[in-house]
Amino acid sequence: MATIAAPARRNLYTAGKLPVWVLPVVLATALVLTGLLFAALGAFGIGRTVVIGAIVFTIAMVLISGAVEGARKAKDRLATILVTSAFCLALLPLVSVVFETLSKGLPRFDIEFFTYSMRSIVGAGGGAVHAITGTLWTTGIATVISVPIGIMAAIYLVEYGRGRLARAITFFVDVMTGIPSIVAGLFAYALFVIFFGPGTKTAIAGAVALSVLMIPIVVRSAEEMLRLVANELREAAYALGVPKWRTVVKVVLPTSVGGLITGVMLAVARVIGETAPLLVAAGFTQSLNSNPVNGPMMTLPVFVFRSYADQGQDAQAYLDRAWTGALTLILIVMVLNLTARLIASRFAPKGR
Amino acid sequence: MSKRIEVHDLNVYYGKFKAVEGVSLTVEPRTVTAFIGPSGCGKSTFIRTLNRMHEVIPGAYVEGRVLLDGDNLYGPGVDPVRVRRTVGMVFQRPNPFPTMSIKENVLAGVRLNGQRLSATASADLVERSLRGANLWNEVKDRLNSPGSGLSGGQQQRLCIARAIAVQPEVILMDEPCSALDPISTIAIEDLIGELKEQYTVVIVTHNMQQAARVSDQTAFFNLAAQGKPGRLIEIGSTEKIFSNPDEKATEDYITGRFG
Amino acid sequence: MSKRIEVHDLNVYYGKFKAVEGVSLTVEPRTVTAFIGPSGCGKSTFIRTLNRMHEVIPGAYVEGRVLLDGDNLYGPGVDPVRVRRTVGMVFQRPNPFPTMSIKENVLAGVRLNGQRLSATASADLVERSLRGANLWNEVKDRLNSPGSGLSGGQQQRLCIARAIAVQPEVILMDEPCSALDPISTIAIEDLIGELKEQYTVVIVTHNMQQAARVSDQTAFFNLAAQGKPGRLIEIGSTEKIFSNPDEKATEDYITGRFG
Amino acid sequence: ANEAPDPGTGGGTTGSSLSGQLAGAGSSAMASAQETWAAEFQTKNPGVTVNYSPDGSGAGREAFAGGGVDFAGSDRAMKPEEVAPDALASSRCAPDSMAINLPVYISPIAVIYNLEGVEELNLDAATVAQIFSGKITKWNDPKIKAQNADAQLPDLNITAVHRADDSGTTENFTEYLSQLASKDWPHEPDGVWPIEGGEAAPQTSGVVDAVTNGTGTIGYADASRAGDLGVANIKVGDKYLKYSPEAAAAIVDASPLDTEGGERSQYDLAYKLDRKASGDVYPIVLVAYAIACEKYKDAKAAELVKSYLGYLASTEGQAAASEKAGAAPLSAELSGKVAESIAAIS
Amino acid sequence: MSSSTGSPGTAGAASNELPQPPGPGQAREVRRIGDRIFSGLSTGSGIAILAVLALVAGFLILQGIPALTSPIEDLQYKQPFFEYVAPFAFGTVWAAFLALVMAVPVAIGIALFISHYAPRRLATSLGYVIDLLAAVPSVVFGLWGIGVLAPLMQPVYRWLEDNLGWFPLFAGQASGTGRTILTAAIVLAVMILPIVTALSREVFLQTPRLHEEAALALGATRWEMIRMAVLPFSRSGIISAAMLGLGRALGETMAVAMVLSPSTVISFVLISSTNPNTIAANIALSFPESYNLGVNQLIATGLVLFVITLAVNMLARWIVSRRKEFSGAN
Ligand SMILES: Nc1ncnc2c1ncn2[C@@H]1O[C@H](COP(=O)(O)OP(=O)(O)OP(=O)(O)O)[C@@H](O)[C@H]1O
Ligand SMILES: Nc1ncnc2c1ncn2[C@@H]1O[C@H](COP(=O)(O)OP(=O)(O)OP(=O)(O)O)[C@@H](O)[C@H]1O
Ligand SMILES: [Mg+2]
Ligand SMILES: [Mg+2]
Ligand SMILES: O=P([O-])([O-])[O-]
Repeated sequence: MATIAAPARRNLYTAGKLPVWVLPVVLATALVLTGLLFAALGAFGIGRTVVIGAIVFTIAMVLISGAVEGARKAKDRLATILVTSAFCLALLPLVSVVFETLSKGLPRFDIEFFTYSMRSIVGAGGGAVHAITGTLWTTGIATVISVPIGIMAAIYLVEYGRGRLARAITFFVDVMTGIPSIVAGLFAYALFVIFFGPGTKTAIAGAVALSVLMIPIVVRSAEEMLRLVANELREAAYALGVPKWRTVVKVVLPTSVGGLITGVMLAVARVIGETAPLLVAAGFTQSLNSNPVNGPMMTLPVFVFRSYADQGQDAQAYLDRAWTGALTLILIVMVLNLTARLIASRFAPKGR
Repeated sequence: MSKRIEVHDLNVYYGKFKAVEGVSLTVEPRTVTAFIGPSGCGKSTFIRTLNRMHEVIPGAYVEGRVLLDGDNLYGPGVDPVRVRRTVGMVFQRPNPFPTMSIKENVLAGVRLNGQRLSATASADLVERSLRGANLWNEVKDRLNSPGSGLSGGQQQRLCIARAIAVQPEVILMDEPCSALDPISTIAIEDLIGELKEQYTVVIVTHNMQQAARVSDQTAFFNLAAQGKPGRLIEIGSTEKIFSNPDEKATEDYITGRFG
Repeated sequence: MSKRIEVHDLNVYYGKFKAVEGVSLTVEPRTVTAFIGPSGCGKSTFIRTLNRMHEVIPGAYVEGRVLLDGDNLYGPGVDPVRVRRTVGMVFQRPNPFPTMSIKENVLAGVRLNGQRLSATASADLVERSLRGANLWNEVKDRLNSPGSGLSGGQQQRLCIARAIAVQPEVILMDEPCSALDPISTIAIEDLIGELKEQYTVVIVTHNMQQAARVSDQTAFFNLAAQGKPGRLIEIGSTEKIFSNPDEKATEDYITGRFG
Repeated sequence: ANEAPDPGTGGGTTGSSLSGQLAGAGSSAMASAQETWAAEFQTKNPGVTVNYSPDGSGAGREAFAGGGVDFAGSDRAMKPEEVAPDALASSRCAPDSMAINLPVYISPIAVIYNLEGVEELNLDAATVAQIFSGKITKWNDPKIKAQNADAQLPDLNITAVHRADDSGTTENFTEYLSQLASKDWPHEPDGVWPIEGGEAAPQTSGVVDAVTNGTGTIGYADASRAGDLGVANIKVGDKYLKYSPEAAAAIVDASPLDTEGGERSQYDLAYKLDRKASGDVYPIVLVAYAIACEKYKDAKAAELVKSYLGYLASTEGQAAASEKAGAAPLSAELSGKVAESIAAIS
Repeated sequence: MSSSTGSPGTAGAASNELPQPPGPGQAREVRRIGDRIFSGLSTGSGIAILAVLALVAGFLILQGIPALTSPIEDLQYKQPFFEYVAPFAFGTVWAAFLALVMAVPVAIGIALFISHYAPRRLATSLGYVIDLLAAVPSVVFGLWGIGVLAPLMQPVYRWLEDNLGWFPLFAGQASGTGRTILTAAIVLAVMILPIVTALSREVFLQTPRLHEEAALALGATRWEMIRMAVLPFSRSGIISAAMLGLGRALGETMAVAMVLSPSTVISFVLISSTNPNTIAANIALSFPESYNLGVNQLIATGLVLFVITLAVNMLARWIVSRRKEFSGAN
């Protein structure tokens, strides 16, 4: 390599560039200074220090960067800081909710909770078998109703749909995502009353209510996923003399199966926590009912809500159960999600 | 296994837009015909009408007749799916099915149609098709690995193997080499030379040298102006088109003195 | 406006995989240098290191030095954003911004600098750049319509116009014609001939004839085996490389007798 | 693990012959009492499942009249026109049967507050009315000070929390205000809070939470849910009285039956509460009714209802509700009357 | 499966491979039975969805009409219907709007962070963590809102009252419990965040590599590249994502019912105890004690909510379609 020292000349492409340590130093300084300032004012608080400190840091960083690196770089830094803080900001409620649920839900996260119903139990003890069973039934049936309809409708939109009908479906699917959940519940309840007489609250009615909420989500996500499948693959299949329906079933669906599963899981997660429609349509019971077409069935969200709303004398026991129910619900969704991811990665297109 | 194609006065439309106008030509069995012409002149559009692949595009339709050994592809009651099984197609960008292994890709045409093959029959078919596409030696040890793991040129040959596995009579290729490097291109050109012993081959290419190298017959397409339909200007033996075309436009195009 | 590029002993890695190894070469200002070589030999990878575009790919990094009139692009404190303003790039597939009009596309790079251009100045720049890219006459009546409405060749020239609007010193082109038809290709080739009067041009191409037609200097890349890094085999004046290369591999490749 | 043994496996140890499902719906104030009763009753009769759905009194009455449930729980009695056979055409009652209201749940309503450093708070009806109508806005208001000479009342805004939903608790609370502080509370008693604006929270739990989590808050809620919150002493006569079950139950005995508005069954025990009754009577009381048919279409349903309601009106049932749900047990006299009415159900 | 649809050939000399020209009267369009069944099924599913929606709408209209046509004195809530529903409609839109204003920028930020800022490996797991928020049931958000968020907001509201009281949004007495419309909107924002994030993230990730590289090659910084290539390309996707979030915010029932201190006023004030209720929460609150026409009245408010959703969606479609020719979808 060059042995003679080149005459010192500034590289044309070196913009003013802040060394990496500047950022953490400015951040720490901003936080400490703000903290001290608040302390001096006698109004120290972690929350306000972090918030004001972050603002001070942002302004300082942008100013420093603007001076050293120029306006464009400063803007870039501002964007980076904003994007990153958006992320941290979003983590706060998440962490808070999860922490809350864990810390309040763990005390009753015991064997009894998963082996007992609330039948004939007052005060402490008891469990949520009846509600877990009910949630699995209602969500399960809703999934069985919504997924085929939703995916087939998405197939229609992507593969067949042209003109008015397709546009109408796309539009009204969007509208359907806005049906308030309680209206879905009222609807399902009214529907079943017509056929099965007054007072019929059953898991299947709850499932119908959930389906009304679930179908549009399945359609939307499935549609997105199917559209991602390259047309080249479809053409490849057609050119082999494969009929359209087989192309869809054997090429398009397998190629997008990962995305489809993820979409279905999102939809399940969206409805599994619904309270209002189940309260109206699936009813309330303290006992285990494993018959989805006869008699009211408890579900976890209803269990959580009613445990909270109808606390008895021993209020803590009811609250504990409510939180454990919430924790269980989140865990169920997590397990479903993980399973879905496993299945999805198993089927995902190989290579690339 | 190879058929004559006769096209009579074919117009192709995309909705209201007439993309190709009044094409009549004949392709003899066991020959290679090259379509050349500037971009947008309707080569792709036209070649797709030879196996009704244009119907995949909403709004596209044809007027006129395409005869395959005398059978009109556009006759009433003709099933496009069956047409496509007789007339195979290979595309510009290699498009193996990403969810399938090499072997499954080759068998796709057969399997997707619900036919059951015995293990030996399918192993046989795989080998035969891959050999036919000059790919056997390169992939014989990894038939079960995903097809998308191959290099571009290999993927394109895999697609050819997939196309010949259903034993078509005609093979259409729309710029099969334009995404490939010269080595792979040469491999494919060699392959085309072999394919014509069994199949009727039609190929669209931008590469004049390629057309000259591989084809027996060359058709030159052009369009009068932007927005006007493309037309077949001249068709003839490759030798004649490249040495002594009838039309001035053809000569201009081939010598690069276009416009 | 135009600079010398010197590359010293450059290795390029994708994570752990060494894609290109030990490349050293010099490109003189106001010349056209063509990179040729089989697919996967690292041409694209290498050309992208000339304006640090490889850094866009997660995990990609280089060892070695690239000097632009003596300034090391990989020196400490170098801002890739500045590098890219000096070294422009045109890609294989035309990529005008679909949400912008033709005019906005041309001005896209200039607007970034936060400069406020007066209406006349910007109209001026648009015309100058589009003329520079040989596109002015074709689009002057529809500067406000979307750039994606142009034909492929026009889109590619629009991208060139966009690249030269920021007045770079070097223009890199990665297979700029491979998605285009011959007419558009010729238009671009002509353009390259004009561009070299002002810029240092580096072009990757699969088309040997194109390399022979447009370049002053040709570099041949190759890789020893699949999975091995690509290397620069030979670089020299185009005339010499195409008539009398030093290396056997180069000759084989150029004459199509490869492998 | 706690589920009923399969009927017919011969595992029944209590020898009860009852079996089947009993459906009820209604007042959420009664929810924990019903939970207690159902639990005890199911333990006694393992073949029976009682589902009491605390959907709300109105929903309960609707469900009852519409034939959705066997009995309803309601924090007001059904009106004469509601218990008439015509109105019950689609219910589970026999064609010409009336429905009867049976007071089975009496519970004091506590005025709860959350004010640091204030352990005891005395309030009279007028002050309560002024606080809840927003006329008194500060804790150190002279009117409050006058009644709480010893308390350290801060200069803090009062946030008065009322029920956001239509509720029996509100109806009884506002009835108390309109009877005892009509000058400061000119509104009709109503389940819906009559004043626009102010802090509102849904359900008893919501009110309790709002009061607990707020600063300088006051609200009203079923006394069993007061928990650790401060509970105000309410002026009765010239004393300040803290609620107690006996004081709450006393009011029903001191009140006449409601005879207005039309004909009722002889077994109907709808009361018209007299909150001005003197003595050790806690005036803010909620009385909730079980509503059943005099005669059912289905004899089996009648038997179940009869036996369930019989249990919950019994001393035993009332004691259980008092212990587990904080209700005020019915007096012996009232309990007897209710039992008599239940005996008439068929 | 591959049944030939051709009738026995007349042109015997021709190949037997292709179906022959059929006799007169045969349908021009030949579709195989599998295709017919399959397209029938998928079209049927699409129509079934429309039917379900029509049923829901029909149910709302049928059940809602009595509330609109009956004389006021028969109604449970003795007010002309539109007077009754106006504050709730206002509250619904206002709360959802606030939630959207808070959630969308943050969601775009998170989505960008995951798609363009965070290292790949980290990004996937981060995406998963955010998705997890979507799985938290609304009751839990309700409990969290009451127990954690509302108390946390009390001092903030007092501060706003003291320092920004002159500003109409922060006028009036700050709530002593923190259960204001702003708190409810924050809860809603947190609830719709995951869905908006997930969808935006997907569209961001789909920005063509080509366009991003084009921008970078012009010497754009990362942010400029995002502004130039990513955001314009994703515009319609972001709008759809926001609409989906808005749909959820408009219809959310339990969390609002639990967290909000509702009233029947129309007020923009963010920090007071007196807040407009939302339609969905009002249904949940009032339904238990409604009877006869009261039920119809509530269902009619549901119909109003439905119409609001419809209008919002139409607006969004219109926005998306306005600059269609410049959209990224080419
Ligand atoms: N799907 C379509 N809808 C409408 N017009 C189309 C469509 N595809 C192609 N066209 C138009 O039809 C004409 C012929 O296009 P075609 O793709 O067949 O040309 P080509 O000769 O194959 O060009 P290239 O060499 O670029 O592939 C062009 O004007 C093109 O714009
Ligand atoms: N993003 C990437 N990550 C990992 N490896 C890569 C990546 N891009 C390219 N490679 C590998 O680097 C090597 C060089 O690839 P490159 O694309 O530079 O070749 P090329 O000469 O441009 O080929 P072509 O002519 O097909 O464009 C190849 O082995 C390729 O597989
Ligand atoms: Mg083409
Ligand atoms: Mg390349
Ligand atoms: O019984 P309530 O909850 O309506 O008071």
